[in-house]
Amino acid sequence: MAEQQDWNSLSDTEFRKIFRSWVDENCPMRLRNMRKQRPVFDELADWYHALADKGWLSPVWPQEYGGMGLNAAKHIIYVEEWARLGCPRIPDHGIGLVGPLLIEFGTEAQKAHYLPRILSGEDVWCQGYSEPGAGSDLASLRTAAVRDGDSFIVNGQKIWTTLAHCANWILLLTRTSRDEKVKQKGITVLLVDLTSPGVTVRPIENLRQEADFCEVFFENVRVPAENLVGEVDKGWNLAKAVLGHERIFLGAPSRPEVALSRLEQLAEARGAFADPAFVARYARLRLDLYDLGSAFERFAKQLRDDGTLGADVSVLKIFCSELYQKITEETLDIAGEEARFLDDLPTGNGEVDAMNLYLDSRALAIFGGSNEIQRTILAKAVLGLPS
Amino acid sequence: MAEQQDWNSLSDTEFRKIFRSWVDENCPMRLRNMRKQRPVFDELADWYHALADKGWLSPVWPQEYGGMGLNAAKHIIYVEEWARLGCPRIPDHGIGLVGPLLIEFGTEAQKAHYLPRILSGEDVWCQGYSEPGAGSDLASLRTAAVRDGDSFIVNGQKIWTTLAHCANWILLLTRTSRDEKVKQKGITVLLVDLTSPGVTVRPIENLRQEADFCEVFFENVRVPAENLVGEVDKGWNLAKAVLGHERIFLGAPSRPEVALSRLEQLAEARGAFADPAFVARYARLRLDLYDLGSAFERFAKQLRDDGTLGADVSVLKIFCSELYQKITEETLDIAGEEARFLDDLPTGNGEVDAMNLYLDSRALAIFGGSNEIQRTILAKAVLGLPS
Amino acid sequence: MPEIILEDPDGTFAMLRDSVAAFAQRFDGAKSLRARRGAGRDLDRDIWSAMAEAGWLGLMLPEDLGGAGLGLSEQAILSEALGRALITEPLAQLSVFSGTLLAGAEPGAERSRLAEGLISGSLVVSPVWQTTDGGFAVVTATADVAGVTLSGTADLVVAAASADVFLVLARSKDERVLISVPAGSDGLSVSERPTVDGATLAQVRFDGCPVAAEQVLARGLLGNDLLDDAIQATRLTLAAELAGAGSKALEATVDYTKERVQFGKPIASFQAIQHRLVDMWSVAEFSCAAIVNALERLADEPGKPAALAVLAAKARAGDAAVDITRKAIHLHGAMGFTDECDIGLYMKRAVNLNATLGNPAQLRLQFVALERAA
Amino acid sequence: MPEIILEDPDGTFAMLRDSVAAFAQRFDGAKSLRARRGAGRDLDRDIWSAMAEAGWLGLMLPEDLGGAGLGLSEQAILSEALGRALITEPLAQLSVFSGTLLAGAEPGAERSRLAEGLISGSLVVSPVWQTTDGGFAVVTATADVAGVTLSGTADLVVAAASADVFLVLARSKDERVLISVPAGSDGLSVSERPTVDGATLAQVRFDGCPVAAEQVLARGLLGNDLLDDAIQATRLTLAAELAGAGSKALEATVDYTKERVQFGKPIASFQAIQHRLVDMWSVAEFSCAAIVNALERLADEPGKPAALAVLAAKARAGDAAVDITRKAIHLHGAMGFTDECDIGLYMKRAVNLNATLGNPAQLRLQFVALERAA
Repeated sequence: MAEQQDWNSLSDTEFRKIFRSWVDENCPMRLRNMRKQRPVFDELADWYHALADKGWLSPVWPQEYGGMGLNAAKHIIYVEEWARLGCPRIPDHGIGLVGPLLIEFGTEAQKAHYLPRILSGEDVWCQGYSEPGAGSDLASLRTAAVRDGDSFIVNGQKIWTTLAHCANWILLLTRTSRDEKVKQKGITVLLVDLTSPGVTVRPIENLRQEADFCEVFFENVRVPAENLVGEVDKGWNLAKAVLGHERIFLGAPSRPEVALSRLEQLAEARGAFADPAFVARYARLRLDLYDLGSAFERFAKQLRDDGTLGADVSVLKIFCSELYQKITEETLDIAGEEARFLDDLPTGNGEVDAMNLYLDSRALAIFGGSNEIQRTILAKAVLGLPS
Repeated sequence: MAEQQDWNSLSDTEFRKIFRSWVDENCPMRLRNMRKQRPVFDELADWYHALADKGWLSPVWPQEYGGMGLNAAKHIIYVEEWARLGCPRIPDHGIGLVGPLLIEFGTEAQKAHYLPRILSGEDVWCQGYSEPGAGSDLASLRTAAVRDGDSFIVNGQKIWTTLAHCANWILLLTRTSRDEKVKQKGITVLLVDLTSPGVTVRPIENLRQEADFCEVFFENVRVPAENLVGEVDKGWNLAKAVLGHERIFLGAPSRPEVALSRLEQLAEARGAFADPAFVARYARLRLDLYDLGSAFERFAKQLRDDGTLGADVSVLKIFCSELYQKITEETLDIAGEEARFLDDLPTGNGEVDAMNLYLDSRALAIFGGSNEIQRTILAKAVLGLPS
Repeated sequence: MPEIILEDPDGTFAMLRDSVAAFAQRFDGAKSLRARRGAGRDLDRDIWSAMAEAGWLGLMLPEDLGGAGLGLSEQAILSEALGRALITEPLAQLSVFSGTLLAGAEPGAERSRLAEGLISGSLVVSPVWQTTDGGFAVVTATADVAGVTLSGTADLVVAAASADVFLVLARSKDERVLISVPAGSDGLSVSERPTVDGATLAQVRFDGCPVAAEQVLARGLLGNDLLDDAIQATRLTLAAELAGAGSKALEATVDYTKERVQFGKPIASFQAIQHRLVDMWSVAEFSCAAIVNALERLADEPGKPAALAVLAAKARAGDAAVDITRKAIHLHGAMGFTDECDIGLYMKRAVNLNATLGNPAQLRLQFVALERAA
Repeated sequence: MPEIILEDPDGTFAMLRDSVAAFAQRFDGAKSLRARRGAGRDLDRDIWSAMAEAGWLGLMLPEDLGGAGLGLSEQAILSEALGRALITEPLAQLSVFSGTLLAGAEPGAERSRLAEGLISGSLVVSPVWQTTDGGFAVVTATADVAGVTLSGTADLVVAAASADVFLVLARSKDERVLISVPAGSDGLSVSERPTVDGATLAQVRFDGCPVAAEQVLARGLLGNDLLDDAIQATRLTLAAELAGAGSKALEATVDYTKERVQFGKPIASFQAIQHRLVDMWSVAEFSCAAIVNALERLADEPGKPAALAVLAAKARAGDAAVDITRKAIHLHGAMGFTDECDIGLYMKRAVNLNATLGNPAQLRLQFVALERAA
């Protein structure tokens, strides 16, 4: 089925060109630059299957498992072009999280069973990490898994589970023993079928009144022991390991880039570029975005050269999320009285989803570890500040 | 000598008029709007004596001790008019600190001896609170006073002692016993003659290269026991008590007011008011200052009505010090390349001491309790946040 | 928590606050907002009637028109309390703005009818005068052999679908006139768009809409201060509502961060969170102080000093409420990003009110222009 | 601590950094600055000679003029290191700016003499071309029967009292010319004013100052890019120096806050302080990344992309250094407010360099104007 080629042996320019031209040709226009940050599987199914058929659905999986086997440098190009072409984010927990986890830590049987079903779209995965009492402090999670013969019995609750209502499997962090001293110990990774008896999924609407995350409740849910990944009580490092170099993409300039282009569009339409006060504020945002690009490249280069990243990469995510907010705030400011509208603003040259972006921009500073947590981590890891 | 009158019985308007007109007539023009925040005694002696002769040197001391006996409302007017007329800050530790302390806690002999000598200018006082290891955390001070017969022997070091090199007496916080649990216990207030053997004063230059504070070293300095104020080991509350309602003046708008008028002067001269980008930034600063006035009045009113203030008043000091910095930063920004100069900037209509104010504005956010400490105090005292 | 501090010798202000608190027991603000939003409506008529019964709609209307004859101080206290309780029916426009225009209109039967209806809640009287950029709409009254007709378009009209009467500021030759136009008149059309805080704003179009002589409520509005007075009173009302919303959002966030435990401690014990909360509290205090200053200037120094003070108060309260509610969302963590959590409704409400009748940047420029004008 | 990260296959950059570190052992930056300031001098000639011996003054001058023929990357690494070490002799103007002009001037004896002197440190060659607002000074070369003379005034001249030669950008009829004027020439006067970082800037006046033909180093400077190149190279040099100063100020503050104990703990353990330090580190990282980007654009995409990148780098590094050093002062507490503490010298240095050749606000506007130009 899939075209096999050693992509890493191409020059960056060649790869970029090949990748871009096929994606541009094949990604349906109706999916480009979507208002939704996270469309659900059904909206994207044909594009998903087209990618899978091409063998381009999984940028980093080795080719033997149906991926492209890209190294970090090529992966960055993949993500950059994806963003530049306005392609939608596809439900990516199976591809970005479960796949790499199983490839590194799964049994042969698990790999043989689950990986093809991710590529075929038969299984759509979500990620069961956060709990009501364990957000930034993930290690204090309490959803319990108790061994019972050849099964685990799971009881507890997850929250902020993205798109769980559109998924049929969940990668679940559970607690299998309690050691208050080292909370990270005693955590176990299970693969859980969401159609199992005892599972309840409740969508939660976000500020944009879209349900893109859920609560997931587990009441005496029986999970076969073969769904264990790695060893019992040793799931923490395993769950952390697969994050890998993907952290750099949390700080990629794509979101503020989109927001700035909307700001420019509205500013052109409303004549704001004739106002030096606006231009001065715009200039600051424009340069912030430009410099974010330079900083992103600084870490991308490190990744290319060393194949790895330090804790310091999260500076990108902090800067990026705060810039995204500043841009959407400025957009509302120049909208004047029109900032009162929920719906998109007409410009005579397409609409500007000012409020949609403003509300969306609240999320990035919170999710994936709040900016406060990130700063505290940087303080210790990079500056070596004492506790 | 001094004119005696019940000032508090006058209307605010009457009092303001009487006070203002005499001060405006008598404060020498060469002393108005001085570049130095804290001129030394010798520069001001004639004005000091004129005020003392008039009985207007000490706004809050009772009239029986040669003060004006103003209540809080009238005191605010005194300070406001003083600032509005650009009068210099006079060396005020004797008047503002030592006087009230002795009037409330001193012996009759102490009052009879020290108060007149403050009014006459014979004694110039400074305040020995901070130490190298005890700045924001004042209670951890270590300068030791040990009883020896009818004396105390003092050993230790003070720092940031304002104008100590121009003073002949110091109000000294000393440690007389050590109780690590409650550090505030075991602190004793002594009046110390700076000409005593064993005292060394070393001026420290500030960022403006002016010596307005000093280190003061005490090596086996003998202090007569009658120079004790209050009781041994019980000096902490006594030292705190005399701060009283004066805290409101740390947040009075006078400093940012002066700075904004300089910004306006430079902006007029350089044509910046024709630039809408400047006007937008200026407008923010102007409104901040305007609103600081409203907030100051909110606390002044409380002081007038209740005669007391809560911890929340320090919001003024935080806002005021940060605004002062923002204004002086904007002044440097519009100075363009001229921001490189240390000396004053010519405008064709007087000079603007842009760098002088910029450097001075660094101080207020640090001294008198850094803004971080103030915020932490507010968090507990006003919002009741947990430790 | 910060609030507008005014001397209250006869207890009027305390009474107003109590009455809003009692009202909020009957009509939960957040719940009502969600219900109205779900139904796509621009006004909750039940709540509106209850507000009329509480005596709030005619608070500032003179007694000879059936109002309570109270002043902006009472209005500010009321609106602050409504802001806290998230009672979001558009009182500022439908009572303060429309009421001020009616109070200043020429005496007559139509004016009396409208005032009475406004006060009793039986008539929703919606002002029509703006374009989407906040400026004056061009609605023109033209006379020909068939009579006078209105033509033109206005935007940002609140409660347009619920309105019984539109209070239209129109041009007639060289003057500006105030005209009462019943909903459903010929040639009148309304198209609504949703607002961020769960109501709507409408475009109202007049296409040869006939006007009878008795519908003209006032003439010569270019030469007098009526419109400025209405804008000023409404801005101060909005400022008070913003101050109330900001103060309540701060309170909710303090409560939440005291309860929310992470790393074994309430997050309110972390210094970075504490300082953020203190900054939120500071701007809330400054908002209230700015409003008190505006009320005092209006009482003591009408004219330019009062005009400056009102501009400052609306700018400060708007900036503060938007800033506080943004931070509040963030400090509520993932919970704050859900629609279920009321804090998001406060944020959205603050965004709308802040942008109404001038956002802070615009108001600050007006302040500076006015202050520096010779 | 953040630094400019460049591939260094042959170790040149490491060597440059080492040589600055060794230099700073001989000439302590802060001590030298205080000494020069105390003496009211504009240049420390001993240090200047030592910098010449180190080979730094002719770093970018072509080898045929006796220079090292290196590029802006080497200059950036050098200037970053000098910024860290607070070695504040005006290399950017006297070596990079003057050197670029000389390298682009027409070949000739005077040019060779000046280049040689500049590189050896025996001649201080100070550029003269600006007014106090940063624009072009009006210095006019006029020919009459008695010969060519210069008249006019320029400002912001560094090392004017120490200068042996002024490199004057003058107008001659419709063209711009570069003229070498020896210090002490007839009709030449210099008046100095102190700078915030302990040197001086001078006004230089020409009042019929005679010019011989061989003093004219270049003509037709309106039509070519020489001056733009000089400004661009100098801006990047200043950016690197700012990045070095900012990074060092951050390091000093991290060290200080780790040592300084209050309430029984090092103040670096307080979360509010930690987050502030992290923000300082972030902008320092961004400065270095912006400079690397500019160096890459200059190498790969000269012209507009490079011009944009240099503007961005100077703006970012200036903003960052000023911001870092302000916060550094604050975090040093009362100590930071003393002249004894070196941190204040870093702050003052950052203020000067940030304002030199365009402050961030001005550079950002230039960036946007250039980017949006068709």
